[in-house]
Amino acid sequence: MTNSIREIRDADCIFITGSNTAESHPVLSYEVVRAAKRGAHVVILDPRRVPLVDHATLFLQAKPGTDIYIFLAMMHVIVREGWDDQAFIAERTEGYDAFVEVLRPYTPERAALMTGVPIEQIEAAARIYALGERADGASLYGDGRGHSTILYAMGITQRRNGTDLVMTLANLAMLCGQVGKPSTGVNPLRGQSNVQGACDVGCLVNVLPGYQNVTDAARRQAVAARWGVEDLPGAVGLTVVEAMDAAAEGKVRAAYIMGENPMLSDPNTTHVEAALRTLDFLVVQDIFLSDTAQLAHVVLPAASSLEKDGTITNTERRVQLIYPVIPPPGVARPDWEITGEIGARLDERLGRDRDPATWRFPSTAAIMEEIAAVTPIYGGILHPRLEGAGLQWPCPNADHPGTPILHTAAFSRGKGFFNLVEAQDPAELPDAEYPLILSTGRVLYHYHTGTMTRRSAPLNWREPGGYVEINPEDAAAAGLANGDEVVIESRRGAVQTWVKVSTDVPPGTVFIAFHWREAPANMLTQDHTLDPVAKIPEYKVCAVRLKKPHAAQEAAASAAD
Amino acid sequence: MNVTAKPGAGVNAQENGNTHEDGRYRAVDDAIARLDYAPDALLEALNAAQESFGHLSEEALTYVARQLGVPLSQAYAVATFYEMYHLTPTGARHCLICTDPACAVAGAEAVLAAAEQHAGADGDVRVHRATCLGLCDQGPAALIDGRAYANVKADAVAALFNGGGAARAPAGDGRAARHDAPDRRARPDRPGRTPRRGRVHRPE
Amino acid sequence: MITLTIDGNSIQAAPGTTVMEAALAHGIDIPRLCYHPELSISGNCRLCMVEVEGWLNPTISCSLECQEGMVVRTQSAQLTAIRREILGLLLSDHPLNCLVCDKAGSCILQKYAYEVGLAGTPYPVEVARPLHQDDNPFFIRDHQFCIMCSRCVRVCDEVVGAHAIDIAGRGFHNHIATPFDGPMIDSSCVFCGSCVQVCPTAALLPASRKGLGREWELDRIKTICGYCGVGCEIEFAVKDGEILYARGTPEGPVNGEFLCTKGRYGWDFAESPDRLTQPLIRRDLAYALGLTDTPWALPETSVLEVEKPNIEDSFIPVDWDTALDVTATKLAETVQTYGPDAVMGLASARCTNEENYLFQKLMRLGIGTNNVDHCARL
Amino acid sequence: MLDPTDLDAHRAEGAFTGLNKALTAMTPEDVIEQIKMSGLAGRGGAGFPTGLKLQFTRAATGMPKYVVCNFDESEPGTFKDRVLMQGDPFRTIEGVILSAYAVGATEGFIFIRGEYPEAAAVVQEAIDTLYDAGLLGKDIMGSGFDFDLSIRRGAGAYICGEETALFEAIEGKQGFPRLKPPFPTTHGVFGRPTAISNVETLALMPDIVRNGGEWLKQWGGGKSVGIKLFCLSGHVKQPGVVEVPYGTTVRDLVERFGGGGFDGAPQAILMGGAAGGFLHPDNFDTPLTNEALNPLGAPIGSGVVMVFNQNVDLGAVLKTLARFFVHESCGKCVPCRVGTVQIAKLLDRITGGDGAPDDLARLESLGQMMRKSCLCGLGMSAPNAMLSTLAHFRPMYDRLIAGGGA
Repeated sequence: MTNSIREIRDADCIFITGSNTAESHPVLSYEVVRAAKRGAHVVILDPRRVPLVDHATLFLQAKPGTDIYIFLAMMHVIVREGWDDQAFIAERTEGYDAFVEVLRPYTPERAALMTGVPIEQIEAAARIYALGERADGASLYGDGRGHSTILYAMGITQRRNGTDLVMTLANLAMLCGQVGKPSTGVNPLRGQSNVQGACDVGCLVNVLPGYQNVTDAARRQAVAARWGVEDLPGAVGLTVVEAMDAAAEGKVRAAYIMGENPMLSDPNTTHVEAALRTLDFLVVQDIFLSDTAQLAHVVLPAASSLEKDGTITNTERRVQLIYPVIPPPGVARPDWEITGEIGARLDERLGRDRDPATWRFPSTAAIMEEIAAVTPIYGGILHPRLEGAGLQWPCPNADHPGTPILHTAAFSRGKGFFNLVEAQDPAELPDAEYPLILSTGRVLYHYHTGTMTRRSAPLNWREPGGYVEINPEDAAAAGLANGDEVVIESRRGAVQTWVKVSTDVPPGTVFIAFHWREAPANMLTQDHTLDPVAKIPEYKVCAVRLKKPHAAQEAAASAAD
Repeated sequence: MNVTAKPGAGVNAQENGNTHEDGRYRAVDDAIARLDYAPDALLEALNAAQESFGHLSEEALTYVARQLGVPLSQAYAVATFYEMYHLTPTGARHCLICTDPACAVAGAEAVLAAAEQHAGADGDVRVHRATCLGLCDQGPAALIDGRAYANVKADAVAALFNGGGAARAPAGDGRAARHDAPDRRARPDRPGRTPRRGRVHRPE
Repeated sequence: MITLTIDGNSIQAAPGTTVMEAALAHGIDIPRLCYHPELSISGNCRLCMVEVEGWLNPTISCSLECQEGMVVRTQSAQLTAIRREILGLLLSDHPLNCLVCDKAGSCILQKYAYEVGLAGTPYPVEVARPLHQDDNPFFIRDHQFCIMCSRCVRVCDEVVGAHAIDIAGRGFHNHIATPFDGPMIDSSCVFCGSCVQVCPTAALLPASRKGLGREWELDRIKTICGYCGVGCEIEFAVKDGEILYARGTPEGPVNGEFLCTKGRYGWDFAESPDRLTQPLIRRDLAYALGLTDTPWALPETSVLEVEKPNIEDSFIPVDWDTALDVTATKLAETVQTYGPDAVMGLASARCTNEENYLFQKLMRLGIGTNNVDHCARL
Repeated sequence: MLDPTDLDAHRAEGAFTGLNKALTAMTPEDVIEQIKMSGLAGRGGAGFPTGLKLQFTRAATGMPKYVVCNFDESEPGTFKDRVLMQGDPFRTIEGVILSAYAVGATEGFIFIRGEYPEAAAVVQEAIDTLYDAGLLGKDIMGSGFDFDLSIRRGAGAYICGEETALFEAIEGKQGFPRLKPPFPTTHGVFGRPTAISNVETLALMPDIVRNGGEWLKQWGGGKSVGIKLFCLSGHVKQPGVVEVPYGTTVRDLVERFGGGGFDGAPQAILMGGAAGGFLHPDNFDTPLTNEALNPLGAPIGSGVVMVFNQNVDLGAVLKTLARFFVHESCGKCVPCRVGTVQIAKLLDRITGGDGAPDDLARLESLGQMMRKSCLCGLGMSAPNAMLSTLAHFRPMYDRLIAGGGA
């Protein structure tokens, strides 16, 4: 997030797109509820009627995969009406003129046609966001324009044009000067407890810790020096989906998987299983025997987040200490001890006489000292400084108080650039053979692949099994009633689950959560078209059809005779 | 478009027209539409639902809450707060007997007992002890199916239920003038079945 | 800034601050049951009455805005008499079984009764709300302990936004109700337990703690939730190494005292019997390494078909050294035979920064490849 | 006798001439000035100066502004508003429009209790008639002033007579009174500035505006200016609504206008309704003014004068009143929710014969505590009747306790 979570309650307008906040980030949605109760405008753009719509003052229900037209049309209207922040544009951005040209054909009329959202709603959303209008009450900010904040999540990023969409939201914010001020900004809501931290410390194929490009020789060699070597591999690695393909083709022979369950979380599950089975060696380090671990040659028992110390970084870039609450079971160890042991023993086998201290650290605090040394944005982050409220990076040195709001004075590249983005349709649209759109996502009571939450008694009691949300019209057309069993088929595979008839999904769209190993949604999702830059699969849109399970079909057939 | 100036106008109020086939729902929809689907129409909608359904069934209450975009817990709470909403069937005829001091000293308890005894026999009548009905000058007073009756006699209760007007009071008796301000025009109300509203009379 | 005097102390307060907030900020404790810093002012318990010089009657301090030069007294004979009277009325509608009550020690009603020296009630006892609802594994609703302070209704509406409950009925026998007093699961409740968090008495208690420990016996350990990216601070109540229940605390930097259903109730996965406790080696590799004499092959059918995986079917337990040595050896062989880029690593968005850092250091420095990714994309 | 909703007949008698004068010849500030100068105070029972209320509402910054007519009239013994509204709805509605013009309100509500369906029908018919005649809605009487008025019906709750509980009901919620401050003049219905007045108060405004503020000053004085409707009921020969100037004595009201009590001299007179108090015969010559009656614990309130003759068991009446408050307490605040129940239990015990002397001390301290600490007027006034009998009818209690009950 460019801004901090506690600023949301003071926002005048909150624009939420591609995020079922109440179910994926519940405590953050409490901030939105507070803001709504104080009279803020809550504008929600989503194909589904997500629970937070109860508190929305404006709900734009666009067809799946068409939100890009809404954003471009909003910016078209903002420029047309002169609601853009000319002062901010002049002082802080570049590329405005070329950008305005690109917007010209994206009229609200066209957007209404493509998305099914009425024109006046699009124009209202544009005005309310640009000017930071309130539904009631007075703004806390007296600088001539209300403060609007954008919240988005996987609904934007898990798309074939995810990067374009994120850049478009950045353009929208820059256009209206709604960035770099309290209660503004473009705020991705990260899904996992430490997905932000994992990216920060370099668990990405193209960057070293602190988002320093692997292809930047100077930065790379600086890190290498700190690690006691000349240089480090400079070529961008294979992302998880690419690596699975490479494994299937025999290019990748071994895999070390820590705390992940790609069998359920990666797209095209059948392909993933085939790839994992071809590996010469697979080691999985986890707290349960997940589906992925069942295929592993070696399984290493790890301590859970309740059983170890260290730090994790939340979605507002706040690095916070975690503490052990209960002892780990059996001989399970914290992951850093296990990885450290593997590192030291690997060195021995590869004949490198390196100081084992490279891998065996006395404490997590010691590891953080090394992170601070190689990661500029974590430069001043040391455990003793994290007591109480933690620190929000960038925190370059030991005296720096952390950064609640990014881009207050300048953007990381100096002037903000208006990236030229054109609309793009989802990779796999419905057709005669697969007439419905499938969107996947989360439900409140479960988390990711359900490894933990489905083993929590109260959570499992509340949401024991999976289901597919189907609009009443589509259900009737398919002769399905609430609670029936149904088979959902896509070009990749088929999944059987129960029907939940709901008006939350629009006609033509069905929704499944991916927590259920007995109904793995990712059997259906496509992995052939990823976002070109981020390599993220298009989980939010693929084409499927509904069929009655064999048993029901035969019964129906025999009944007909 | 649902961005309205009136605070609290929820976006989720279904603005479907009065196409509901069941007439009872149409009455509720009319009440809600009259107040442009704003959540503050809850009491008016419940009044309409109470009148058209006879009582606030779970189904009626859920329908009103959904139409107004009001949490069902609030609709239920409001329905249990106010005396005149009934969550269980109230029978065709509905009777309130006031037992507050003025009516009490005029013998309301006897009237109540008689009415309850009659209701026991009739089955289709519900009798409730009520607080002051604003007919203290003509007690004991009763409100039967929305019509007020005054000077109700314990032995005349049965007549009341089958439409007998025996207990109705005479019409008002003429102008009411105020002490030396001739154009003061307080009037007793219309003649007819409503009881005498009491004379507003002035010293000469 | 406004200058006023509370109990003789000269206090500065910003305009709009209430006397209650100003007093609490300066360590002056005013008795209060329905007041909560994160919720709207209800003013229904009337305990927080204070005397203001020049005012005829005492008035509640939770909604009284500070005014310049105001002189406020929070303790006096009259105020103590009023508080005793109100607490006496509350205790006449409350079961006095502190001896066996789980909330004893942190029940605010108990605290104030002790402070004004009330052993019971001078009035005949009539408990207005007999309802006991134990219809879900998250929390128990025992209405007999309810003092109708409405904190739960306000938090559910103003913070969580679910508005699953409201005050039903009127007068003495009113009570906090789901629609038609139905089970919690049929209401709009999202089981976040914020109501349990703010309840001053035993009316709302976590189901997991029933009769397992008194408040003063529990260790309190704060950490950050392991689920979503909001990063809420949770305080676990632990007894003999076992978690009894979780709650929030006002100091939570992001979430304050509020949590969601996963954070407050989803911690019992850690005690599941399915937890991995031993390093394991797959039977076919173990056989190849001579660690077992029964041959074995990975079944063709998908692992997803396996209803409930049984560890012994596919693995044999080994000690740490064996497992780590095999792993290091196998990885080294792959690097030496096919080169570093033949290895891929998947780090975890649920492990710590230190663990992920060390993991990518192993891949880049130890193995020598940039094939390190994690589920940020998924 | 005029048909209550025959507009032409009423206009022939002078109806809406006040409004016409205001809209054509007076500014909103003028209207407020006249009302302030007239000394008009609230007739519902609270007695707040109406002129000030209009002035504060006009000065408030919130928009839009509202005017509300409080026709909840649920105080036991009160029926003046029903007589007024079913007899002459135009008079009060004219008062509502005048208030709206004075404060700059664009919308108004008449809140009618659920138990008055007939009155609601009459008022609705009057409103519809006025809309047709251009006296409501857009450009009233061609003056450019727009004002919409609609009825909101209650559903049976005495508490909704309290102005903020009434707002809660209009907003579709339970009738839980709000905290004051803020006051309705700045944060009323929908949190907007609202001028809310009783039916009788509004009904006096047309005459004040037409005749000028001085007109009301002909009668009464001090804090009791003008004329007041009294509701005579109980043991009086001619019960009904009587309008007399403030200052008339209680005895005068009962004997000259009520035809006197029957079955001997009255044992006590309940003044002000359940929230009022019992007047002892020694004080029957007290003038009907706030200044005179309040110290006796028998306030004018909504104008209830309920006469009880000698053979009435005052203990039983007190129990009825106590039960009334147990039934009508909204249950929001502790001292009232539980206090009313404990007062009723104590009275049951005393009248049942097993009362003890310190029960009286307990009643006194509980009653005084409720008057100081309850959130709204209901709780504060619930013990009044009981406290007035403790003060002025002590022998009755002593007899009950000594003699083992009634």
